[in-house]
Amino acid sequence: MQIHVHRRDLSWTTSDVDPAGVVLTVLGDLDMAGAPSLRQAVVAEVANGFRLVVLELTGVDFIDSVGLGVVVGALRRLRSHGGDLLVVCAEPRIRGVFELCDLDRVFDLHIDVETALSKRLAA
Amino acid sequence: MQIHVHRRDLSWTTSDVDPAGVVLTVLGDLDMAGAPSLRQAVVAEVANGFRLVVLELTGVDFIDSVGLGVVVGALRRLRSHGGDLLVVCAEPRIRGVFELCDLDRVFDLHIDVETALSKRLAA
Amino acid sequence: MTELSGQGIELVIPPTPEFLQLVRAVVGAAAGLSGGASSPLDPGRVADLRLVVSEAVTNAIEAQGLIGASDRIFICCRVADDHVVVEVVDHGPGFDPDSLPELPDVETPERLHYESGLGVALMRRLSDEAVVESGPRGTTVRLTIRSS
Amino acid sequence: MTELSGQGIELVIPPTPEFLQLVRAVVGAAAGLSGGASSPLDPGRVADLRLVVSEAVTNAIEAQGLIGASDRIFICCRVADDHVVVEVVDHGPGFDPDSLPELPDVETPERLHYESGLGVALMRRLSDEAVVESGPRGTTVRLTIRSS
Ligand SMILES: Nc1ncnc2c1ncn2[C@@H]1O[C@H](COP(=O)(O)OP(=O)(O)O)[C@@H](O)[C@H]1O
Ligand SMILES: Nc1ncnc2c1ncn2[C@@H]1O[C@H](COP(=O)(O)OP(=O)(O)O)[C@@H](O)[C@H]1O
Repeated sequence: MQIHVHRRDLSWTTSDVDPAGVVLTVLGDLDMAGAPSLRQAVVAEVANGFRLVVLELTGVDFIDSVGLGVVVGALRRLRSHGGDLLVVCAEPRIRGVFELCDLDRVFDLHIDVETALSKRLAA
Repeated sequence: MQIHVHRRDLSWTTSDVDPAGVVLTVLGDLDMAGAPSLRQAVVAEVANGFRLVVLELTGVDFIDSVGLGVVVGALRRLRSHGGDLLVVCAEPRIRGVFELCDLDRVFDLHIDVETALSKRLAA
Repeated sequence: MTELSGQGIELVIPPTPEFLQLVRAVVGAAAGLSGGASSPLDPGRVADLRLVVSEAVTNAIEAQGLIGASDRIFICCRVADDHVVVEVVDHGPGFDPDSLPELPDVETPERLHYESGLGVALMRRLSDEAVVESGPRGTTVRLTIRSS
Repeated sequence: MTELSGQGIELVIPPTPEFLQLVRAVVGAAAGLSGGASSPLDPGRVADLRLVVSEAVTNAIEAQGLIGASDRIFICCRVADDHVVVEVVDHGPGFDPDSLPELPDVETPERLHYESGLGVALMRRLSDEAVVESGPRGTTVRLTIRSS
Protein backbone atom coordinates (compact mmCIF):
# COMPACT_ATOMS: atom_id res chain seq x y z
CA MET A 1 0.00 0.00 0.00
CA GLN A 2 1.38 3.33 -1.01
CA ILE A 3 -1.09 5.60 0.78
CA HIS A 4 -2.23 6.09 4.33
CA VAL A 5 -5.73 7.24 5.14
CA HIS A 6 -6.31 8.82 8.55
CA ARG A 7 -9.86 9.44 9.76
CA ARG A 8 -11.16 12.03 12.19
CA ASP A 9 -14.81 12.52 13.15
CA LEU A 10 -16.03 16.04 12.56
CA SER A 11 -18.33 15.84 15.58
CA TRP A 12 -15.17 15.63 17.57
CA THR A 13 -13.67 18.78 16.04
CA THR A 14 -16.58 21.17 16.16
CA SER A 15 -20.23 20.97 17.09
CA ASP A 16 -21.30 23.45 14.40
CA VAL A 17 -21.20 20.93 11.59
CA ASP A 18 -22.91 17.80 10.53
CA PRO A 19 -22.17 15.23 13.25
CA ALA A 20 -22.21 12.50 10.62
CA GLY A 21 -19.13 14.00 8.99
CA VAL A 22 -15.61 12.67 8.78
CA VAL A 23 -12.28 13.98 7.54
CA LEU A 24 -10.17 11.51 5.58
CA THR A 25 -6.57 12.69 5.36
CA VAL A 26 -4.71 10.95 2.56
CA LEU A 27 -0.92 10.70 2.53
CA GLY A 28 1.14 9.29 -0.30
CA ASP A 29 0.70 8.61 -3.99
CA LEU A 30 -2.86 8.35 -5.23
CA ASP A 31 -2.29 6.05 -8.20
CA MET A 32 -3.43 2.57 -9.27
CA ALA A 33 -1.57 1.14 -6.26
CA GLY A 34 -2.91 3.60 -3.71
CA ALA A 35 -6.45 4.10 -5.02
CA PRO A 36 -8.04 0.92 -3.63
CA SER A 37 -7.29 1.91 -0.01
CA LEU A 38 -9.03 5.23 -0.44
CA ARG A 39 -11.98 3.66 -2.24
CA GLN A 40 -12.38 1.17 0.62
CA ALA A 41 -12.12 3.92 3.22
CA VAL A 42 -14.94 5.91 1.60
CA VAL A 43 -17.12 2.82 1.20
CA ALA A 44 -16.62 2.03 4.88
CA GLU A 45 -17.56 5.55 6.06
CA VAL A 46 -20.74 5.56 3.99
CA ALA A 47 -21.63 2.08 5.21
CA ASN A 48 -21.16 3.35 8.78
CA GLY A 49 -23.68 6.11 8.18
CA PHE A 50 -21.41 9.06 7.51
CA ARG A 51 -22.88 11.45 4.97
CA LEU A 52 -20.27 14.20 4.80
CA VAL A 53 -16.71 13.24 3.86
CA VAL A 54 -13.94 15.83 3.73
CA LEU A 55 -11.13 14.46 1.59
CA GLU A 56 -7.92 16.11 2.73
CA LEU A 57 -5.44 15.69 -0.14
CA THR A 58 -2.80 18.17 1.02
CA GLY A 59 -0.44 15.30 1.91
CA VAL A 60 -0.87 13.62 -1.47
CA ASP A 61 2.42 13.67 -3.38
CA PHE A 62 1.07 12.46 -6.68
CA ILE A 63 -2.33 11.96 -8.27
CA ASP A 64 -3.17 10.56 -11.68
CA SER A 65 -6.33 9.66 -13.57
CA VAL A 66 -6.91 6.61 -11.38
CA GLY A 67 -6.73 8.75 -8.26
CA LEU A 68 -9.11 11.30 -9.80
CA GLY A 69 -11.46 8.44 -10.64
CA VAL A 70 -11.67 7.43 -6.99
CA VAL A 71 -12.50 11.00 -5.97
CA VAL A 72 -15.25 11.13 -8.62
CA GLY A 73 -16.56 7.75 -7.45
CA ALA A 74 -16.56 8.95 -3.84
CA LEU A 75 -18.68 11.98 -4.74
CA ARG A 76 -21.15 9.78 -6.63
CA ARG A 77 -21.41 7.37 -3.70
CA LEU A 78 -22.05 10.14 -1.17
CA ARG A 79 -24.56 11.97 -3.38
CA SER A 80 -26.48 8.75 -4.00
CA HIS A 81 -26.87 8.47 -0.22
CA GLY A 82 -27.99 12.08 0.10
CA GLY A 83 -24.56 13.14 1.31
CA ASP A 84 -21.70 15.25 0.03
CA LEU A 85 -17.94 15.25 -0.49
CA LEU A 86 -15.64 18.22 0.09
CA VAL A 87 -12.13 18.21 -1.33
CA VAL A 88 -9.25 19.99 0.40
CA CYS A 89 -6.11 20.45 -1.63
CA ALA A 90 -3.60 23.26 -1.26
CA GLU A 91 -0.78 21.92 -3.43
CA PRO A 92 -0.81 23.63 -6.86
CA ARG A 93 0.56 20.53 -8.61
CA ILE A 94 -2.32 18.35 -7.39
CA ARG A 95 -4.91 21.07 -8.04
CA GLY A 96 -3.46 21.34 -11.54
CA VAL A 97 -4.30 17.72 -12.32
CA PHE A 98 -7.94 18.30 -11.31
CA GLU A 99 -8.00 21.40 -13.50
CA LEU A 100 -6.46 19.63 -16.51
CA CYS A 101 -9.41 17.24 -16.42
CA ASP A 102 -11.96 20.04 -15.81
CA LEU A 103 -12.79 18.42 -12.49
CA ASP A 104 -12.47 21.77 -10.75
CA ARG A 105 -15.90 22.34 -12.29
CA VAL A 106 -17.20 19.34 -10.33
CA PHE A 107 -15.38 19.92 -7.03
CA ASP A 108 -14.53 23.11 -5.20
CA LEU A 109 -10.92 22.61 -4.18
CA HIS A 110 -10.67 24.11 -0.70
CA ILE A 111 -7.46 25.43 0.84
CA ASP A 112 -7.96 23.78 4.23
CA VAL A 113 -10.56 21.84 6.19
CA GLU A 114 -11.75 24.91 8.11
CA THR A 115 -12.41 26.86 4.91
CA ALA A 116 -14.22 23.91 3.38
CA LEU A 117 -16.51 23.58 6.41
CA SER A 118 -17.18 27.29 6.80
CA LYS A 119 -18.14 27.61 3.13
CA ARG A 120 -20.49 24.71 3.61
CA LEU A 121 -22.07 26.33 6.69
CA ALA A 122 -22.49 29.60 4.80
CA ALA A 123 -24.12 27.87 1.84
CA MET B 1 26.04 16.82 -6.58
CA GLN B 2 24.36 14.49 -4.15
CA ILE B 3 25.76 15.87 -0.88
CA HIS B 4 25.81 19.21 0.87
CA VAL B 5 28.66 20.21 3.12
CA HIS B 6 28.00 22.95 5.69
CA ARG B 7 30.90 24.53 7.57
CA ARG B 8 30.96 26.14 10.98
CA ASP B 9 34.06 27.53 12.70
CA LEU B 10 34.67 26.03 16.11
CA SER B 11 36.09 29.31 17.41
CA TRP B 12 32.61 30.62 16.93
CA THR B 13 31.00 27.84 18.98
CA THR B 14 33.23 27.72 22.02
CA SER B 15 36.44 29.34 23.07
CA ASP B 16 37.70 26.23 24.88
CA VAL B 17 38.83 24.46 21.74
CA ASP B 18 41.34 24.87 19.03
CA PRO B 19 40.43 28.09 17.21
CA ALA B 20 41.74 26.59 14.00
CA GLY B 21 38.96 24.00 14.08
CA VAL B 22 35.93 23.60 11.84
CA VAL B 23 32.86 21.38 11.79
CA LEU B 24 31.88 20.01 8.39
CA THR B 25 28.31 18.75 8.44
CA VAL B 26 27.63 16.40 5.55
CA LEU B 27 24.11 15.74 4.26
CA GLY B 28 23.20 13.21 1.60
CA ASP B 29 24.71 10.11 0.07
CA LEU B 30 28.45 9.72 0.46
CA ASP B 31 29.15 7.64 -2.64
CA MET B 32 31.20 8.05 -5.83
CA ALA B 33 28.94 10.95 -6.84
CA GLY B 34 29.05 12.71 -3.48
CA ALA B 35 32.63 12.02 -2.41
CA PRO B 36 34.40 14.67 -4.53
CA SER B 37 32.53 17.53 -2.81
CA LEU B 38 33.64 16.34 0.61
CA ARG B 39 37.21 15.77 -0.53
CA GLN B 40 37.35 19.33 -1.91
CA ALA B 41 35.85 20.75 1.28
CA VAL B 42 38.55 19.11 3.43
CA VAL B 43 41.32 20.17 1.07
CA ALA B 44 40.05 23.76 1.23
CA GLU B 45 39.92 23.84 5.04
CA VAL B 46 43.46 22.50 5.37
CA ALA B 47 44.68 24.97 2.73
CA ASN B 48 43.03 27.76 4.75
CA GLY B 49 45.02 26.76 7.83
CA PHE B 50 42.46 24.72 9.74
CA ARG B 51 44.02 21.83 11.65
CA LEU B 52 41.06 20.27 13.42
CA VAL B 53 38.16 19.06 11.31
CA VAL B 54 35.06 17.55 12.90
CA LEU B 55 33.25 15.53 10.27
CA GLU B 56 29.60 15.42 11.22
CA LEU B 57 28.07 12.46 9.36
CA THR B 58 24.78 12.21 11.24
CA GLY B 59 22.88 13.53 8.21
CA VAL B 60 24.52 11.05 5.84
CA ASP B 61 21.92 8.66 4.44
CA PHE B 62 24.31 6.26 2.76
CA ILE B 63 28.03 5.61 2.79
CA ASP B 64 30.00 3.09 0.79
CA SER B 65 33.67 2.25 0.31
CA VAL B 66 34.25 5.39 -1.75
CA GLY B 67 32.83 7.51 1.06
CA LEU B 68 34.97 5.71 3.62
CA GLY B 69 37.97 6.31 1.39
CA VAL B 70 37.40 10.07 1.53
CA VAL B 71 37.22 9.97 5.34
CA VAL B 72 40.49 7.99 5.47
CA GLY B 73 42.08 10.45 3.05
CA ALA B 74 40.89 13.37 5.16
CA LEU B 75 42.54 11.93 8.28
CA ARG B 76 45.80 11.39 6.42
CA ARG B 77 45.74 14.93 5.07
CA LEU B 78 45.13 16.47 8.51
CA ARG B 79 47.72 14.28 10.26
CA SER B 80 50.32 15.13 7.63
CA HIS B 81 49.77 18.80 8.55
CA GLY B 82 50.02 18.09 12.27
CA GLY B 83 46.25 18.23 12.64
CA ASP B 84 43.47 15.79 13.44
CA LEU B 85 40.06 14.61 12.26
CA LEU B 86 37.15 13.73 14.53
CA VAL B 87 34.20 11.75 13.16
CA VAL B 88 30.68 12.22 14.51
CA CYS B 89 28.15 9.60 13.51
CA ALA B 90 25.14 8.53 15.52
CA GLU B 91 23.31 6.46 12.91
CA PRO B 92 23.88 2.71 13.52
CA ARG B 93 23.69 1.87 9.80
CA ILE B 94 26.50 4.27 8.93
CA ARG B 95 28.59 3.26 11.96
CA GLY B 96 28.10 -0.34 10.85
CA VAL B 97 29.82 0.31 7.52
CA PHE B 98 32.88 1.74 9.33
CA GLU B 99 32.88 -1.31 11.59
CA LEU B 100 32.58 -3.78 8.71
CA CYS B 101 35.82 -2.36 7.34
CA ASP B 102 37.49 -2.25 10.78
CA LEU B 103 37.72 1.52 10.43
CA ASP B 104 36.29 1.94 13.92
CA ARG B 105 39.83 0.96 14.97
CA VAL B 106 41.13 4.02 13.10
CA PHE B 107 38.43 6.54 14.06
CA ASP B 108 36.51 7.01 17.27
CA LEU B 109 32.92 7.44 16.11
CA HIS B 110 31.46 10.08 18.39
CA ILE B 111 27.78 10.47 19.15
CA ASP B 112 27.69 14.25 18.71
CA VAL B 113 30.01 17.20 18.19
CA GLU B 114 30.02 18.16 21.88
CA THR B 115 31.10 14.67 22.96
CA ALA B 116 33.80 14.58 20.31
CA LEU B 117 35.22 17.91 21.48
CA SER B 118 35.00 17.14 25.19
CA LYS B 119 36.79 13.82 24.72
CA ARG B 120 39.46 15.70 22.84
CA LEU B 121 39.84 18.27 25.60
CA ALA B 122 40.05 15.52 28.21
CA ALA B 123 42.73 13.65 26.23
CA MET C 1 13.67 -3.71 -29.53
CA THR C 2 12.77 -0.13 -30.35
CA GLU C 3 14.54 2.73 -32.00
CA LEU C 4 15.29 4.16 -28.58
CA SER C 5 16.65 1.10 -26.88
CA GLY C 6 20.27 1.88 -27.68
CA GLN C 7 20.45 4.98 -25.50
CA GLY C 8 19.35 6.46 -22.17
CA ILE C 9 17.87 4.58 -19.28
CA GLU C 10 15.86 1.39 -19.54
CA LEU C 11 13.67 -0.24 -16.94
CA VAL C 12 11.79 -3.52 -17.07
CA ILE C 13 9.14 -4.20 -14.42
CA PRO C 14 6.55 -6.85 -13.57
CA PRO C 15 3.04 -5.77 -14.63
CA THR C 16 1.78 -4.80 -11.17
CA PRO C 17 0.77 -1.41 -9.73
CA GLU C 18 3.31 -1.62 -6.89
CA PHE C 19 5.99 -0.66 -9.39
CA LEU C 20 4.38 2.55 -10.64
CA GLN C 21 6.01 4.68 -7.98
CA LEU C 22 9.38 3.22 -8.90
CA VAL C 23 8.85 3.98 -12.58
CA ARG C 24 8.02 7.59 -11.77
CA ALA C 25 11.10 7.88 -9.58
CA VAL C 26 13.36 6.42 -12.25
CA VAL C 27 11.99 8.53 -15.08
CA GLY C 28 11.97 11.65 -12.93
CA ALA C 29 15.57 11.05 -11.88
CA ALA C 30 16.69 10.16 -15.39
CA ALA C 31 15.21 13.41 -16.68
CA GLY C 32 17.26 15.27 -14.08
CA LEU C 33 20.43 13.29 -14.72
CA SER C 34 21.45 13.36 -18.31
CA GLY C 35 24.85 11.87 -17.58
CA GLY C 36 26.29 14.93 -15.92
CA ALA C 37 24.64 17.57 -18.09
CA SER C 38 21.83 19.55 -16.54
CA SER C 39 18.20 18.59 -17.07
CA PRO C 40 16.37 19.92 -20.11
CA LEU C 41 13.14 20.12 -18.09
CA ASP C 42 12.11 22.48 -15.31
CA PRO C 43 10.42 20.92 -12.24
CA GLY C 44 6.95 21.52 -13.64
CA ARG C 45 7.73 19.65 -16.84
CA VAL C 46 9.37 16.84 -14.86
CA ALA C 47 6.09 16.55 -12.96
CA ASP C 48 4.23 16.41 -16.28
CA LEU C 49 6.63 13.72 -17.48
CA ARG C 50 6.07 11.65 -14.34
CA LEU C 51 2.32 11.94 -14.80
CA VAL C 52 2.14 10.96 -18.47
CA VAL C 53 4.53 8.05 -17.96
CA SER C 54 2.50 6.87 -15.00
CA GLU C 55 -0.65 6.98 -17.14
CA ALA C 56 1.01 5.00 -19.92
CA VAL C 57 2.36 2.34 -17.56
CA THR C 58 -0.99 2.13 -15.74
CA ASN C 59 -2.67 1.43 -19.08
CA ALA C 60 -0.03 -1.16 -19.93
CA ILE C 61 -0.59 -2.95 -16.62
CA GLU C 62 -4.39 -2.82 -17.10
CA ALA C 63 -4.14 -4.06 -20.68
CA GLN C 64 -1.98 -7.04 -19.77
CA GLY C 65 -4.22 -7.77 -16.80
CA LEU C 66 -7.22 -8.06 -19.15
CA ILE C 67 -5.66 -10.97 -21.00
CA GLY C 68 -3.65 -12.35 -18.08
CA ALA C 69 -0.31 -11.61 -19.74
CA SER C 70 2.46 -11.74 -17.16
CA ASP C 71 5.11 -10.33 -19.53
CA ARG C 72 7.13 -7.58 -18.02
CA ILE C 73 6.67 -4.00 -19.14
CA PHE C 74 9.52 -2.16 -20.82
CA ILE C 75 10.14 1.54 -20.21
CA CYS C 76 12.95 3.52 -21.74
CA CYS C 77 13.80 7.15 -21.32
CA ARG C 78 16.11 9.18 -23.50
CA VAL C 79 17.17 12.65 -22.42
CA ALA C 80 18.16 15.09 -25.18
CA ASP C 81 19.18 18.74 -25.04
CA ASP C 82 15.69 20.19 -25.00
CA HIS C 83 13.35 17.24 -24.57
CA VAL C 84 12.82 13.82 -23.02
CA VAL C 85 11.35 10.86 -24.88
CA VAL C 86 9.84 7.92 -23.01
CA GLU C 87 8.63 4.71 -24.54
CA VAL C 88 6.35 2.22 -22.79
CA VAL C 89 5.95 -1.22 -24.34
CA ASP C 90 3.38 -3.80 -23.27
CA HIS C 91 2.08 -7.13 -24.53
CA GLY C 92 -1.59 -6.45 -23.99
CA PRO C 93 -4.38 -6.87 -26.55
CA GLY C 94 -3.83 -3.49 -28.20
CA PHE C 95 -6.38 -0.77 -28.90
CA ASP C 96 -7.28 1.97 -31.33
CA PRO C 97 -6.49 5.32 -29.74
CA ASP C 98 -8.59 7.15 -32.32
CA SER C 99 -11.86 5.49 -31.40
CA LEU C 100 -12.02 5.91 -27.66
CA PRO C 101 -15.44 6.80 -26.23
CA GLU C 102 -15.92 10.39 -25.10
CA LEU C 103 -16.84 11.14 -21.50
CA PRO C 104 -20.14 12.93 -20.77
CA ASP C 105 -19.87 16.67 -20.16
CA VAL C 106 -18.15 17.26 -16.87
CA GLU C 107 -21.08 19.17 -15.34
CA THR C 108 -23.71 16.50 -15.98
CA PRO C 109 -24.70 13.97 -13.28
CA GLU C 110 -23.86 11.09 -15.64
CA ARG C 111 -20.22 12.15 -15.60
CA LEU C 112 -19.95 10.89 -12.02
CA HIS C 113 -20.54 7.35 -13.24
CA TYR C 114 -17.21 7.38 -15.06
CA GLU C 115 -14.33 6.65 -12.74
CA SER C 116 -11.91 6.03 -15.60
CA GLY C 117 -11.21 7.15 -19.12
CA LEU C 118 -9.00 10.19 -18.48
CA GLY C 119 -5.54 8.67 -19.00
CA VAL C 120 -5.10 8.96 -22.76
CA ALA C 121 -6.54 12.49 -22.73
CA LEU C 122 -4.05 13.52 -20.04
CA MET C 123 -1.17 12.02 -21.99
CA ARG C 124 -2.21 13.92 -25.10
CA ARG C 125 -2.74 17.17 -23.26
CA LEU C 126 0.59 17.16 -21.41
CA SER C 127 2.90 15.63 -24.02
CA ASP C 128 4.30 17.55 -26.93
CA GLU C 129 3.95 14.37 -28.91
CA ALA C 130 2.15 11.13 -28.06
CA VAL C 131 2.48 8.33 -30.60
CA VAL C 132 0.68 5.02 -30.14
CA GLU C 133 1.63 1.94 -32.13
CA SER C 134 -0.79 -0.80 -31.26
CA GLY C 135 -1.74 -4.20 -32.54
CA PRO C 136 -2.93 -7.58 -31.30
CA ARG C 137 0.52 -8.39 -29.93
CA GLY C 138 0.85 -5.27 -27.85
CA THR C 139 1.23 -1.54 -27.65
CA THR C 140 4.08 0.93 -27.72
CA VAL C 141 3.40 4.46 -26.50
CA ARG C 142 6.05 7.07 -27.24
CA LEU C 143 5.75 10.32 -25.30
CA THR C 144 7.84 13.43 -25.92
CA ILE C 145 8.07 16.21 -23.36
CA ARG C 146 9.87 19.39 -24.37
CA SER C 147 11.20 22.10 -22.11
CA SER C 148 8.46 24.65 -21.67
CA MET D 1 21.73 -11.88 -21.90
CA THR D 2 22.11 -13.64 -18.59
CA GLU D 3 20.32 -16.46 -16.88
CA LEU D 4 18.42 -13.92 -14.81
CA SER D 5 17.26 -11.61 -17.53
CA GLY D 6 13.91 -13.30 -18.02
CA GLN D 7 12.54 -12.33 -14.61
CA GLY D 8 12.41 -9.55 -12.03
CA ILE D 9 13.42 -5.97 -12.57
CA GLU D 10 16.02 -4.76 -15.03
CA LEU D 11 17.70 -1.40 -15.23
CA VAL D 12 20.16 -0.05 -17.78
CA ILE D 13 22.07 3.13 -16.95
CA PRO D 14 24.81 5.30 -18.47
CA PRO D 15 28.18 4.63 -16.78
CA THR D 16 28.26 7.75 -14.59
CA PRO D 17 28.16 8.14 -10.80
CA GLU D 18 25.04 10.35 -10.89
CA PHE D 19 22.98 7.22 -11.45
CA LEU D 20 24.21 5.29 -8.38
CA GLN D 21 21.53 6.73 -6.12
CA LEU D 22 18.89 5.73 -8.64
CA VAL D 23 20.24 2.17 -8.81
CA ARG D 24 20.07 1.88 -5.03
CA ALA D 25 16.53 3.21 -5.01
CA VAL D 26 15.41 0.78 -7.70
CA VAL D 27 17.04 -2.27 -6.16
CA GLY D 28 15.86 -1.32 -2.68
CA ALA D 29 12.32 -0.84 -3.94
CA ALA D 30 12.37 -4.01 -6.02
CA ALA D 31 13.47 -5.99 -2.97
CA GLY D 32 10.48 -4.60 -1.11
CA LEU D 33 8.05 -5.15 -3.98
CA SER D 34 8.04 -8.71 -5.16
CA GLY D 35 4.91 -8.17 -7.25
CA GLY D 36 2.51 -7.96 -4.36
CA ALA D 37 4.14 -10.50 -2.06
CA SER D 38 5.96 -9.15 0.95
CA SER D 39 9.71 -8.64 0.88
CA PRO D 40 11.98 -11.54 1.76
CA LEU D 41 14.44 -9.13 3.37
CA ASP D 42 14.20 -7.14 6.59
CA PRO D 43 15.27 -3.46 6.47
CA GLY D 44 18.81 -4.30 7.59
CA ARG D 45 19.30 -6.77 4.76
CA VAL D 46 17.79 -4.33 2.26
CA ALA D 47 20.44 -1.83 3.42
CA ASP D 48 23.10 -4.51 2.87
CA LEU D 49 21.70 -5.18 -0.58
CA ARG D 50 21.79 -1.49 -1.47
CA LEU D 51 25.39 -1.29 -0.30
CA VAL D 52 26.73 -4.31 -2.19
CA VAL D 53 24.92 -3.33 -5.38
CA SER D 54 26.27 0.19 -5.08
CA GLU D 55 29.80 -1.23 -4.72
CA ALA D 56 29.38 -3.45 -7.76
CA VAL D 57 28.00 -0.65 -9.93
CA THR D 58 30.71 1.74 -8.71
CA ASN D 59 33.33 -0.78 -9.81
CA ALA D 60 31.58 -1.21 -13.15
CA ILE D 61 31.58 2.56 -13.74
CA GLU D 62 35.26 2.80 -12.71
CA ALA D 63 36.22 -0.13 -14.91
CA GLN D 64 34.54 1.29 -18.00
CA GLY D 65 36.02 4.70 -17.25
CA LEU D 66 39.51 3.20 -17.33
CA ILE D 67 39.13 2.15 -20.94
CA GLY D 68 36.74 4.93 -21.95
CA ALA D 69 33.90 2.51 -22.66
CA SER D 70 30.60 4.41 -22.82
CA ASP D 71 28.47 1.24 -22.90
CA ARG D 72 25.59 1.34 -20.50
CA ILE D 73 25.63 -0.82 -17.40
CA PHE D 74 23.02 -3.52 -16.93
CA ILE D 75 21.54 -4.31 -13.52
CA CYS D 76 18.92 -6.93 -12.88
CA CYS D 77 17.28 -7.91 -9.66
CA ARG D 78 15.27 -11.04 -9.00
CA VAL D 79 13.31 -11.41 -5.80
CA ALA D 80 12.62 -14.94 -4.58
CA ASP D 81 10.88 -16.23 -1.46
CA ASP D 82 13.86 -16.00 0.84
CA HIS D 83 16.54 -14.17 -1.13
CA VAL D 84 17.32 -11.52 -3.70
CA VAL D 85 19.80 -11.96 -6.54
CA VAL D 86 21.32 -8.98 -8.32
CA GLU D 87 23.50 -9.08 -11.38
CA VAL D 88 25.67 -6.19 -12.57
CA VAL D 89 27.14 -6.41 -16.06
CA ASP D 90 29.80 -4.06 -17.43
CA HIS D 91 32.02 -3.85 -20.50
CA GLY D 92 35.20 -2.88 -18.71
CA PRO D 93 38.60 -4.58 -19.05
CA GLY D 94 37.85 -7.32 -16.56
CA PHE D 95 39.88 -8.39 -13.52
CA ASP D 96 40.85 -11.37 -11.43
CA PRO D 97 38.99 -11.17 -8.13
CA ASP D 98 41.31 -13.78 -6.59
CA SER D 99 44.47 -11.75 -6.97
CA LEU D 100 43.51 -8.42 -5.50
CA PRO D 101 46.19 -6.75 -3.34
CA GLU D 102 45.62 -6.85 0.41
CA LEU D 103 45.37 -3.61 2.34
CA PRO D 104 47.94 -2.93 5.11
CA ASP D 105 46.78 -3.67 8.67
CA VAL D 106 44.17 -1.13 9.64
CA GLU D 107 46.15 0.17 12.61
CA THR D 108 49.34 0.97 10.70
CA PRO D 109 50.05 4.49 9.39
CA GLU D 110 50.48 3.13 5.86
CA ARG D 111 46.82 2.12 5.86
CA LEU D 112 45.87 5.80 5.60
CA HIS D 113 47.46 5.97 2.17
CA TYR D 114 44.79 3.66 0.77
CA GLU D 115 41.60 5.52 -0.05
CA SER D 116 40.21 2.66 -2.07
CA GLY D 117 40.25 -1.13 -2.22
CA LEU D 118 37.38 -1.96 0.16
CA GLY D 119 34.58 -2.59 -2.32
CA VAL D 120 35.09 -6.22 -3.21
CA ALA D 121 35.76 -7.11 0.43
CA LEU D 122 32.47 -5.44 1.45
CA MET D 123 30.57 -7.30 -1.27
CA ARG D 124 32.01 -10.59 -0.09
CA ARG D 125 31.36 -9.88 3.57
CA LEU D 126 27.74 -8.80 3.16
CA SER D 127 26.57 -11.14 0.39
CA ASP D 128 25.64 -14.75 0.98
CA GLU D 129 27.14 -15.43 -2.40
CA ALA D 130 29.27 -13.23 -4.66
CA VAL D 131 30.18 -14.70 -8.03
CA VAL D 132 32.42 -12.83 -10.46
CA GLU D 133 32.67 -13.81 -14.11
CA SER D 134 35.27 -11.63 -15.74
CA GLY D 135 37.19 -11.49 -18.97
CA PRO D 136 38.64 -9.00 -21.42
CA ARG D 137 35.18 -8.12 -22.76
CA GLY D 138 33.69 -7.32 -19.38
CA THR D 139 32.55 -8.44 -15.98
CA THR D 140 29.38 -9.89 -14.49
CA VAL D 141 29.00 -9.79 -10.72
CA ARG D 142 26.18 -11.85 -9.24
CA LEU D 143 25.30 -11.10 -5.63
CA THR D 144 22.87 -13.10 -3.51
CA ILE D 145 21.42 -11.69 -0.29
CA ARG D 146 19.37 -14.06 1.89
CA SER D 147 16.94 -13.12 4.62
CA SER D 148 18.89 -13.04 7.86
N1 LIG E 1 -1.68 0.08 -23.58
C1 LIG E 1 -2.97 -0.20 -23.85
N2 LIG E 1 -3.32 -1.41 -24.30
C2 LIG E 1 -4.60 -1.69 -24.58
N3 LIG E 1 -5.62 -0.83 -24.41
C3 LIG E 1 -5.34 0.41 -23.97
C4 LIG E 1 -4.01 0.79 -23.65
N4 LIG E 1 -4.04 2.09 -23.25
C5 LIG E 1 -5.32 2.47 -23.30
N5 LIG E 1 -6.12 1.47 -23.72
C6 LIG E 1 -7.56 1.49 -23.92
O1 LIG E 1 -7.99 2.82 -23.94
C7 LIG E 1 -8.97 3.06 -22.95
C8 LIG E 1 -8.86 4.46 -22.42
O2 LIG E 1 -7.64 4.60 -21.70
P1 LIG E 1 -7.51 5.76 -20.65
O3 LIG E 1 -7.91 7.05 -21.30
O4 LIG E 1 -6.16 5.70 -20.08
O5 LIG E 1 -8.58 5.46 -19.56
P2 LIG E 1 -8.65 4.23 -18.55
O6 LIG E 1 -7.40 3.45 -18.68
O7 LIG E 1 -8.81 4.89 -17.25
O8 LIG E 1 -9.88 3.46 -18.98
C9 LIG E 1 -8.73 2.00 -21.91
O9 LIG E 1 -9.89 1.71 -21.18
C10 LIG E 1 -8.30 0.82 -22.79
O10 LIG E 1 -9.42 0.18 -23.33
N1 LIG F 1 33.85 -4.68 -12.56
C1 LIG F 1 35.20 -4.59 -12.53
N2 LIG F 1 35.89 -4.54 -13.67
C2 LIG F 1 37.24 -4.44 -13.67
N3 LIG F 1 37.97 -4.38 -12.54
C3 LIG F 1 37.34 -4.44 -11.37
C4 LIG F 1 35.93 -4.55 -11.28
N4 LIG F 1 35.59 -4.60 -9.97
C5 LIG F 1 36.73 -4.53 -9.28
N5 LIG F 1 37.80 -4.43 -10.11
C6 LIG F 1 39.21 -4.34 -9.74
O1 LIG F 1 39.35 -4.74 -8.39
C7 LIG F 1 39.97 -3.71 -7.64
C8 LIG F 1 39.46 -3.70 -6.23
O2 LIG F 1 38.11 -3.33 -6.23
P1 LIG F 1 37.46 -2.78 -4.91
O3 LIG F 1 37.75 -3.73 -3.80
O4 LIG F 1 36.04 -2.49 -5.18
O5 LIG F 1 38.24 -1.46 -4.61
P2 LIG F 1 38.29 -0.11 -5.44
O6 LIG F 1 37.28 -0.20 -6.53
O7 LIG F 1 37.95 0.92 -4.41
O8 LIG F 1 39.70 -0.02 -5.93
C9 LIG F 1 39.68 -2.44 -8.40
O9 LIG F 1 40.61 -1.45 -8.13
C10 LIG F 1 39.74 -2.92 -9.83
O10 LIG F 1 41.06 -3.00 -10.27
